[in-house]
Amino acid sequence: MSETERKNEINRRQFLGNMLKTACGVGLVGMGLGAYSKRASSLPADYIRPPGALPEEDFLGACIRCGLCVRDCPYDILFLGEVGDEVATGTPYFIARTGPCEMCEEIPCVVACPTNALDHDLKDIEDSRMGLAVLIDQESCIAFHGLRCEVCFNICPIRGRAISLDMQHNPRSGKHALFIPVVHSDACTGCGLCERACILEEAAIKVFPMHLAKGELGKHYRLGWKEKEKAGKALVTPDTEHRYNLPEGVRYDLQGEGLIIDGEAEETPFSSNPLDTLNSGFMDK
Amino acid sequence: MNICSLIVHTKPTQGPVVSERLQTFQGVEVHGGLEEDKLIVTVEDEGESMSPVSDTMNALRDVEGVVNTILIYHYGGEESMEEMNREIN
Amino acid sequence: MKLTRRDFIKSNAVAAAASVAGVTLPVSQSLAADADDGIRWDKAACRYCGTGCSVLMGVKDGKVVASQGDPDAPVNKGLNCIKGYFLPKILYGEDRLTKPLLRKTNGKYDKNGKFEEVSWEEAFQTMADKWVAARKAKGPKGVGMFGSGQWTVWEGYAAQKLLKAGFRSNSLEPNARHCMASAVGAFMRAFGIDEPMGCYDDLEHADVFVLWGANMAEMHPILWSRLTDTRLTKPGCEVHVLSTFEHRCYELADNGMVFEPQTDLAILNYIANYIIQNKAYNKEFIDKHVNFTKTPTDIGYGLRANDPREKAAKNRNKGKLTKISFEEYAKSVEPYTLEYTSKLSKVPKDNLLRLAKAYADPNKKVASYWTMGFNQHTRGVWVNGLCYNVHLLMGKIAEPGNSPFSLTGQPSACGTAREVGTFTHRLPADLVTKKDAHCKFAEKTWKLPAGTIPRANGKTDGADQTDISGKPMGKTLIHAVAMHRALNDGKMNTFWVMCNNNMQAAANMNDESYPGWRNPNNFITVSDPYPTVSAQAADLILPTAMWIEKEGAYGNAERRTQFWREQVAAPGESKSDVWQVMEFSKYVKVEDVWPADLIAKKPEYAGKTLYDVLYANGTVDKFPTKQVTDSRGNKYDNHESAHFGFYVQKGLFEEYRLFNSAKGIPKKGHEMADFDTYHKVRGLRWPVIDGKETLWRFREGYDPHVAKGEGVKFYGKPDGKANIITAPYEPAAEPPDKEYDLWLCTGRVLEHWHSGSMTRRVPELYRAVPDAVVYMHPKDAKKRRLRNGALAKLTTRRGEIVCKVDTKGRNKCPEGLIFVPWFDAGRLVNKLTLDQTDPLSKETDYKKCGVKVTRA
Amino acid sequence: MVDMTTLGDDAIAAKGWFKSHKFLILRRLSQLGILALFLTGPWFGIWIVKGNLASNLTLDVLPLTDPYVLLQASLSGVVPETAAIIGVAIVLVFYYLVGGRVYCSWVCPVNMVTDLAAWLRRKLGIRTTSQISRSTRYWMLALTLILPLVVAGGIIWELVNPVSMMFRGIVFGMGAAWIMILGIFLFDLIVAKDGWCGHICPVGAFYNLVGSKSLLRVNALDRQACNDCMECYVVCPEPQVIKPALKGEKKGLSPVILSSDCTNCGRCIDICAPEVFSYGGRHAKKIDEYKREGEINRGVRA
Repeated sequence: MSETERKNEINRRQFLGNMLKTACGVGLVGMGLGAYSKRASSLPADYIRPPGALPEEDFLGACIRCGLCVRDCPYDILFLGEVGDEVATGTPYFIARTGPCEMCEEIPCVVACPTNALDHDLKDIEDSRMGLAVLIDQESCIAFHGLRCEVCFNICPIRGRAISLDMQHNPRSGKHALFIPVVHSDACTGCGLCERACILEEAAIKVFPMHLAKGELGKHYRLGWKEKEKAGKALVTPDTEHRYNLPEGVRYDLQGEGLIIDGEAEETPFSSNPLDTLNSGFMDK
Repeated sequence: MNICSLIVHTKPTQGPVVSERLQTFQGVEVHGGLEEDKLIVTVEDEGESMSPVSDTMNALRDVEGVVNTILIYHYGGEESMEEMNREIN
Repeated sequence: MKLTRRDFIKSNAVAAAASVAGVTLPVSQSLAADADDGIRWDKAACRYCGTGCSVLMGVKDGKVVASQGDPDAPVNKGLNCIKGYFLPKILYGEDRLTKPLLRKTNGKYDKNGKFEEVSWEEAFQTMADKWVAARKAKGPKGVGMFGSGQWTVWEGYAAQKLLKAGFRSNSLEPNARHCMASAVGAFMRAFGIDEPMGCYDDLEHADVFVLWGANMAEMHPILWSRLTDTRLTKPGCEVHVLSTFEHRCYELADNGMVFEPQTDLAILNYIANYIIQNKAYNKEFIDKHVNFTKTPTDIGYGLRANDPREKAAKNRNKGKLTKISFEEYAKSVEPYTLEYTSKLSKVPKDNLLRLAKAYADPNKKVASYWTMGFNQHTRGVWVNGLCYNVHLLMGKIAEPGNSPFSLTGQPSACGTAREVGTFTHRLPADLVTKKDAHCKFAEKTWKLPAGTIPRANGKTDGADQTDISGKPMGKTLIHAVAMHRALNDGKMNTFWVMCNNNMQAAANMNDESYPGWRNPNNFITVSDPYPTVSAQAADLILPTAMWIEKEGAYGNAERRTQFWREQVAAPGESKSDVWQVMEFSKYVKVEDVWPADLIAKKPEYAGKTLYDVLYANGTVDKFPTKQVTDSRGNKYDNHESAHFGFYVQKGLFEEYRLFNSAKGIPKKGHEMADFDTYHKVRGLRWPVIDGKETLWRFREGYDPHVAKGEGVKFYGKPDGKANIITAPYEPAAEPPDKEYDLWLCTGRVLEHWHSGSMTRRVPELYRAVPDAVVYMHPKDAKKRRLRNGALAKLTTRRGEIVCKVDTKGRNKCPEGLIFVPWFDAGRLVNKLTLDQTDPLSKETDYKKCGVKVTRA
Repeated sequence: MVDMTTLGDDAIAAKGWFKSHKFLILRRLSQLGILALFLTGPWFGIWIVKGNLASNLTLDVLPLTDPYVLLQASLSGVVPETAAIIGVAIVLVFYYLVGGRVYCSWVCPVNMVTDLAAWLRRKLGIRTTSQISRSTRYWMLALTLILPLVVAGGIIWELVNPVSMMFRGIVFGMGAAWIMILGIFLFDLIVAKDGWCGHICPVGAFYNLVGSKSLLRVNALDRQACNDCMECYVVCPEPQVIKPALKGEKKGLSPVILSSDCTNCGRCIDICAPEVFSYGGRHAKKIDEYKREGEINRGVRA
């Protein structure tokens, strides 16, 4: 091996060695980045994406961190994640408690997005699903104690559909009703207006990203009565008529109240309201 | 300055009645145990004007409905009244 | 928590013994005593609406640090609405006024000067000079005071004496004139005695609820909660809701109806007609307990006399009843067929029929509830009466569940404004200045010379009353809206507004209120805890101790009188209204305001101040100052007693009781318990006789004034019979036209109380509902190129405001009508409203005028 | 060895201070000006350009999008909006014309940081530098483009990219991004000369490729005038690009700096007392050569 050859050999070795070193280094960086991205892309519970945001994984791919949505939000509620925030750097979010989405009809943030990270197919703000409001603390929510608050219900922009009031008897007072706010995921956009409005020191109703807020029924299971309602009839052969051994004056209503023991009030052809009789004209026609 | 705590065993179901009787003594407080018929009682003296703690404790034994008394805790300090009544937090 | 070394050792000793004995001690005994240690709890009536919830206020180190609904209160059982939840915070707004402020330039009062801090002495001296001068120059209507249904009972009573006896002026009105006057008018006309015959227990006993222009869901939240519970738990219970727009009550409605404004008159006549046509009426009841009458029609709209609508009215302001027969009555409602009424009101026939049937069904107990929809109505007295007609026809009245019930908006609209009678025409306990005998009774009770109190017509014993002005007294009555007009015209020169925010609340701010207050000849005093719109427009601002910063009493809508003790001291130099009224009276001498011949009748009053005559009169100052305590030995301050040297509140209340509970009073039926009793109970519903309260009036067994065997007796009337008063549908004063093409209706929201001067200072409530919006139908919005959230300009013939459009919110307006709440000092909707009133009750109609909406 | 204390003195003596700092000043104006365009909105409410370097909208009309970021996004499976594609096209054409790494020297805010580090290095006489291959940046580029393909979670590089981070930080709020910037500064100052921009930054590498055939280039047409002061090598962030053009006459190499590593920063033009360097087209020749070849004379000297 000549001097030059040896020199070339050394150079080649050196070159290969260097290259390997670089590749290893870069590879390590890559692994680090991959690992970091896992942590950095875990969206914390109180960081809510703007309307139309793709599912988080896709969103992180699609969002180029330009901040145009931030700029076009007329209520200035959107922020870009900064290094140190618990949200992917440069990606937009809002915090419902301090600045919820005001649900602009023209959805300027989506229009501004150059990459469809905020889905341009979202035309009606009421179709957006930024997250889901969850009445997370029923112990603190004063509605559950019978106080007349309903601030969340009143402020909800999807009036009556995203949050409804379930009226119940208040067994403690005995004569008042409870007006329990109930969130419906089929209508709630996760705008967070309810969370901001909640008058407690720490909100009892909170908006969470969908994956945190929503449970999922086992894929195999159907709710029988809903399926029947959907189909409009029984899914299997309808039940046949049942007959029973019963004493006099006792009936049995299979689908209804079960055993019926007829009381004193025998059935008559007259309504309990005499006006019905008076107004119905003669019965013999 | 003496503070004692004792358990006062009462006749069955007489906890509440006995408790009322005990509380007529100066410096005696009942803190609980009425249902268990084992009263948790403190006795304290507040200076010369009152009878010594030991006398009070003896007297408690003679109260109607009391079965037995057990001394659990005794504190005897030399502090002045002001010191004892100063707020510590 | 405070802990001494002794406590510490003792708790160690206890813990040791407990652990040996195996006994679990209650938490409060252990060292870990909770943070509520050292809080003094005491009861109070909620500061806001007429429901009268009781609350417990927790005070520590002189500050309210905690609150809770009173679990033992029969009304609310520990519950609160969202406003009640934040009660402590209304005391601690950052901008509380703490010193009297007078407009000054170069150290002297100047109408156009800037507000400067002054002493109470300077404030009252300046005020007294103005008041005495105005009283002398302009007669009894030259001065005026505008009080409140939020005054405590004795504040209203003290003011009543100051104006009517001291200044010999009937220019005293409460803001309840804007709120309850129509209800009062109808009670007096139908029953001869004020306030509902039923009580809140009707909410559990009725089978059918009918809401007439009452958004109970938001305005009486706790009562609504009770109504809802009955609807949920009582089989067959149904709820009918009527309004000019859909509000939160429709969420519960079985039969929700939206009617064209003003056609409630027709709907009620239709129901009466239906009952008569179907012979469903209770003949026995009618024969025994009812007279049929009619009222003059075409009575105008309470506008200024030169308004063309007033000139066109045939029977302007007339209300004298004429007896008619049942047949004549039946004929008068005959035109109101289902067909006609449905067409006029735009309510589908089925709904109307269902409503009529509910009333006509003898087996169903019906409770009707109403508030401002009926009362703020240019035919408010009529429409209140038409509702009584229906109940009286069926005999569905004055028994559990069968109840026409006028709800009040303010915490003491009943207790103070109505029962103490702080209206221009009233004296305590349903007495009136129209009646010489009533005035004489009051003069005797108050130890005044006969003829002191100005009669409505200025005559006593048929002769003119003499006046300090040297002229005859003349007609003396002047109602709230007329006061603003008189200020505007320069006929009234001093005006004292207390415990309300009338610049924001009164209708037609641009044309009447503001120019009236800022008229250079006028001197306006506003007493308020906060710098309200009224304070901004005043010349002198007096800082006020509010609510539980003084001992107080409120009377709620079910006749329940509730007391509270002073819980905390007011900040700075703030003083309670009763202090202000009484202290001010020291600055006026009898000679300043009474003519010599009147003083001559009581020479011992010569040279005295009004304070000596009215309050240091041997009755009011009868009870010496004493340490106020509760049954648990807690001590409470009483700044008024400390200042005046006698138990002010007790003296005033006990003198007031001479009107309603003493022997030989002119009008029975308002009896109350003694002062000390009320401090012990969670309120009592009057009449209270022999310590027993009355739940349902006019009904034997329930009402001690109805003798055995009488069954039902409307004892407010001499013959014991109630009046059915027929009245037709008449159109509103300013219906929409081509230019102003929408109806404007104003009102409240759950989260804010009245003008928002308290609730808008609670950050949480402000965050929940920051600004007033205009609720409108999406189609109406679209036509005007507006959408939800856009800024709209609202214009009427009187002014314009700008606010955000809400087409999706809690109130769903029909096409052709918009609703704007009035709580927002930043959007003064009363720049838009018309100062129209019911000509009979003089109550403003805030619910109906023409408005135009455009893009802002 | 070049004397660091007298670096640039010759040029100042020959051309005056301004002319010997002309392109440096212009570059700073460009970098700061671009930042200013983005900042008038949030600071003064005058909205000229919205967004940041990743994507922006000028006067609500002109969209510009960073092709590198969009490429990463596309690789993670995103179909961009038309506006973004137009934006990318405009940007690509621009850098194709003026040289890809014009981005680095005239636009990128990190350049100011690394230039400062380089200047301090010279002032402090720090000569130690660790051996990092200049090709590292291509590895990095490859890595950043592969990551979106293999790791879920999209544009991973943008989580840490100091270039976009710094700009976004200034326009939208810095957070802890200043630590990153400081890191780069210290890295360049202590660890490696021109370490970040010249060796590691994949953004630079990307633009390097974009502008590999760019039209605008720096040339050394007057290379005969070179007095071998070596100062251009000292100030150049990519000094390896100079030699072929400046000293390649004998080998028959073009006097145009053809290496796409060149950032077109113009510091060599500034620093050169004999005015060897100038901007020119890719095929720039000396005027007399044009004449010789019968070409029409065009303005070639920048």
